[in-house]
Amino acid sequence: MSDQQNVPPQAPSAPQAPAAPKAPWEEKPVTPVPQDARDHALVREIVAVLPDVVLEAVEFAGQITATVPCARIGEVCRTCKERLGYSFLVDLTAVDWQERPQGRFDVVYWVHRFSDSKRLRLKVNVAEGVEVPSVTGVWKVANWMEREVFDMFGIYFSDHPNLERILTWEGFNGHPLRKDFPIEGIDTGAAVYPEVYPPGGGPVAGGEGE
Amino acid sequence: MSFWGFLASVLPLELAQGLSVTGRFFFKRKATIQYPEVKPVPKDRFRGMFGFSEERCIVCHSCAKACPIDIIHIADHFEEVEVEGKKRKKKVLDRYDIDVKRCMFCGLCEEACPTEPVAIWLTTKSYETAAYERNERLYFTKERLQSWDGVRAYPGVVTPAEGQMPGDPTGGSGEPER
Amino acid sequence: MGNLEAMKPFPDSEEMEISFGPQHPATHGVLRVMVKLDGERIVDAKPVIGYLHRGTEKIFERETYNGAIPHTDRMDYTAAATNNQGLVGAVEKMMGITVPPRAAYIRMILAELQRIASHTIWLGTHALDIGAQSPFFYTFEEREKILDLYEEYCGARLTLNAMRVGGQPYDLPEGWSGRCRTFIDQFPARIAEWERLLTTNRIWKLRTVGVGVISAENAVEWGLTGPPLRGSGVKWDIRKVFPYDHYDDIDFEIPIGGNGDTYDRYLVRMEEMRQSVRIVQQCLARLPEGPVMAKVPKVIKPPKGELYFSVEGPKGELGYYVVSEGGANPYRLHVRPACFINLQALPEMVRGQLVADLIAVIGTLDIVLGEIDR
Amino acid sequence: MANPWVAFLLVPLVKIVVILGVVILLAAYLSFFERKILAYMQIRIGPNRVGPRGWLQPIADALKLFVKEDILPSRAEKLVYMLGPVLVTAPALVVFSVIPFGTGFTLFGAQVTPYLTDVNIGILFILGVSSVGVYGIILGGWASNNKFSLMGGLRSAAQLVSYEVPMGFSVVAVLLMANSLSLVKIVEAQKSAGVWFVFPGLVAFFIYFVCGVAETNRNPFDLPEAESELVAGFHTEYSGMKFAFYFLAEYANMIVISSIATVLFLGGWLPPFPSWLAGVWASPVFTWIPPVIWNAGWFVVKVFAFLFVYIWFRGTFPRYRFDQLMALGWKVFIPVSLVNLVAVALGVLLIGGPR
Repeated sequence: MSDQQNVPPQAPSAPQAPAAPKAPWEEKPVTPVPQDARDHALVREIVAVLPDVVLEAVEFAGQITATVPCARIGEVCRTCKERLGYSFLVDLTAVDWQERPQGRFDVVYWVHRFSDSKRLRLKVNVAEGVEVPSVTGVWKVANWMEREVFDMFGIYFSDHPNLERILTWEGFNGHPLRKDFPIEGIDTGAAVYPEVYPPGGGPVAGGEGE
Repeated sequence: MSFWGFLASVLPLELAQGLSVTGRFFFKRKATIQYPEVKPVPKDRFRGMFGFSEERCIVCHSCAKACPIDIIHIADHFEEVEVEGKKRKKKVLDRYDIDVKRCMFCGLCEEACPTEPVAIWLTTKSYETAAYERNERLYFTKERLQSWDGVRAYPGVVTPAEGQMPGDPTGGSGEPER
Repeated sequence: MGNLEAMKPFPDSEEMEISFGPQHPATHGVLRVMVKLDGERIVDAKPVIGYLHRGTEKIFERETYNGAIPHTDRMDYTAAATNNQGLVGAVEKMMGITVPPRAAYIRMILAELQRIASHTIWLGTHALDIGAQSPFFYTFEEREKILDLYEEYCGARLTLNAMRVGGQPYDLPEGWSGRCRTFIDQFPARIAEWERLLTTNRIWKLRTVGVGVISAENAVEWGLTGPPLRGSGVKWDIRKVFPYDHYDDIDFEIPIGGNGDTYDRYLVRMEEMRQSVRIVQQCLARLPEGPVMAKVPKVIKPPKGELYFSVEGPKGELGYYVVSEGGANPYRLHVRPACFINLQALPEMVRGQLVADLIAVIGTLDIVLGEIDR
Repeated sequence: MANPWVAFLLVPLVKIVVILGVVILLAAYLSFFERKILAYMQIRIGPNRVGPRGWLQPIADALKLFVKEDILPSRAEKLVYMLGPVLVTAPALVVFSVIPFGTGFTLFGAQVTPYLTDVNIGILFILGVSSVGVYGIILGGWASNNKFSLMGGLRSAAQLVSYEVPMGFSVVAVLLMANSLSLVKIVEAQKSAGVWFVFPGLVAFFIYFVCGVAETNRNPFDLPEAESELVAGFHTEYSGMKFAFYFLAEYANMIVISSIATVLFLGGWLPPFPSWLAGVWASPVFTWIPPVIWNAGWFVVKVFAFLFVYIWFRGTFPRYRFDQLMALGWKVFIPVSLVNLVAVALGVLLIGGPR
């Protein structure tokens, strides 16, 4: 239960617990703080196999994040799966840090090991236009996840068997989850009855959305 | 599982057993509610059509901020009011519009309302807001919010037009219990 | 579709491409499956999704954390309570909030009722897909009772918005637990009734046994979670592995199947409903008194950091990946949709089977397009 | 009856009109009964808005379908597309000409039979004519130029071909017992035998009934129009009156299959246990009923019992898969019906003794 390490202990479920000290839910919550996790057992495991891949390791709320170089993610994932037993890719997604100098995107892999139910988050920094090695060869499940990341962020994955848009349509202009994509959406040319319902919502002329 | 499998292979009567189930349902009480004649009774916390009270509203914009889809549009101005001999500035509501056609009836505006009792609430039990034209008819200004023009009130619900409902956000009085 | 050119077989094959959906009675919404058929046999199937894409993850970025909860309702709209539970759980864990036990128990009750409700929909539609009409109505009757309980608790039937960061917005209404218990106590008899109709039925077994088989290794490889994974024999449930709320205090079993076929997944889900009944019974029995809301700041501002939190939704592991910059809005809120990932295995499961099996497999995956497309 | 032309033309014409009218009305109302019965099995009420308790619903449906726009797919084979519903409806109605609803009776001094005609190869006529109906389904499915329709048509063709055979064999078993192909004679044979053929021919009856369900494309064999798989199967593209014809034909076929089953196995217009309970049926409690009503009443009751079971099946069972349907037909029903045929033949031979 690595997930639960930094969380305050669960309240006893007994209803009439003596309430002499304040119950944890009445106190100000103790927020977890990120800690360096280079010495964490999970990170050490990776380092033992691939000594120079972990650039940074952070523990937050019991969850380990290991940042690895972008070019080696395929290798790291294969090692994780084949030698460390992380047979299950839980999630794969990306985060857009628009103004960050060292690579705009984070691609985040969240892997799971069944033997002791440990989870590990791998992260790579990707600059715009840089191709990330695809992990579809490692886990089949990564296929659609990478397509979704491609669709939503415009991150290209090399060696992906079928890198197409998945949620938006082919020819959609832009990548919606990028921070510079306007939140109100773009004009895709798919307006419905623009002559009947002018853009802007309610019928109050000029009075909408202030 | 294997037990059931075994049983099924031994007794070829499972089709008749299925027929007996549907056959028994044939005589059961029916679940249909004849809607326009019989209306299902919403529960007390049912999040139905909006109720709004202008006199309770303190124009704090909390509801508009809490609204996840920004459908509450508020505009106000300050007015000099004389309260107990002192001149005070008071916010006066110019516009309080709710674009009900986009509303998802989450109730966050009601939770955000700081007045006691709340000035905007959803538990009025009335749900018959259907309209033939959505942009005009489902766009509720503060006058329409209080008069409920275009909303069929649930039987027993006091509409804001027929007098306010101080302290009783459900708006109802003596609803039939289900 | 519909023109003679398209109907001509491919030059050197007898294959026909056919588009199932997006408007099709059995695709549970707007799923489109491009199926390549050789006669009735499926050569290849390619799911096409995105017809219901609403940009939920983008919308999350402009919402406050509590304001995002109603949007989660609309992802898997048959299981709003577990969706809420995942999001509030993630934010609470990020902020280190301990939920009052009463609130946690209420959450568990709501979530398990939701699991039952979701599985009843699944059973009804799955049976309808396979051709049995009546279970659809029987299951929906029971589901209505759950929705009535929800309506009484939070005022909504489908899109509940019934949880907040830090606890529950409302306490249980007067007499609610009694009514809930009444429902829960009569429910196993109803499950037995449905099982009498289907479990031993030879047509049902013909249609489900050996259909859509996926081995345990393949299921893990394809990232299946929830009943599809358990149906293949992997004993894995977030409620047991990473217990949230107070699931570690509750005694329940994880049903697993052996063959990974549609029939096993059916049995797993039926048993899961019984286990949910057990959980609700235990929760109602130990429901503690006390507040339902922890002391939380008025504006929810999790610290800078990133966190993944998952709950066992009715469809599988429903995860929320929250990236916070310390502000009132999430910087990024990603959802790991169980249906999206489960659906990916569809071609693997139907290849070489018949058209009718495609329908059965779509039904057994229990997909909800609202969650797939978000 | 002075003028022989009256008996030759007018009487059959009247009969045709009456039978057609009753059958079409019955088919329409069968859809109403089906919806009601299904609804009651599914804890619903069913149609109850049109007319008192919904009794005018079929009329409203028919009116709606009449005035509905008749869509012709632009790429359809127009002639065949329009021929489909006709080809499927006409045989379903023609079959009723040989079904005996009762024995002859005297009306205004003339001998009237409550059926159009008694062909001496009646059952052969029925099997032959009703097989034509499948062409309507195949052609309609093909001409729609829709892949779902095409698949529905193909399924229907395969299904009908497979199930016609065991059905024929089970009918032959009855023919052996009755020693006649005429439907009237078959009923009379049951009367003289004193027992409905369902008891000596239980296996044949079961096979006939299941095959009948398959022949009419009803659940659990409703693959040609499997809603969840093929949208609406062969009639996906049909609308308006053409759709109504398919609809009518389906229900008329149900009535046909039930009527034939009644005639072949349940003694047609005979009351239950005609010889054992002969005393009961001859008692004054029943004899006041005019024989024509009495006979037709029994006939209708039996047909409706069949139809109820049809609908009950639909409310209960899942649908077979295509290959399972074929396997059931070829691997189970055909061998069983063949063995049954031999058994029945032997039985007839042994019981009947040397002639």
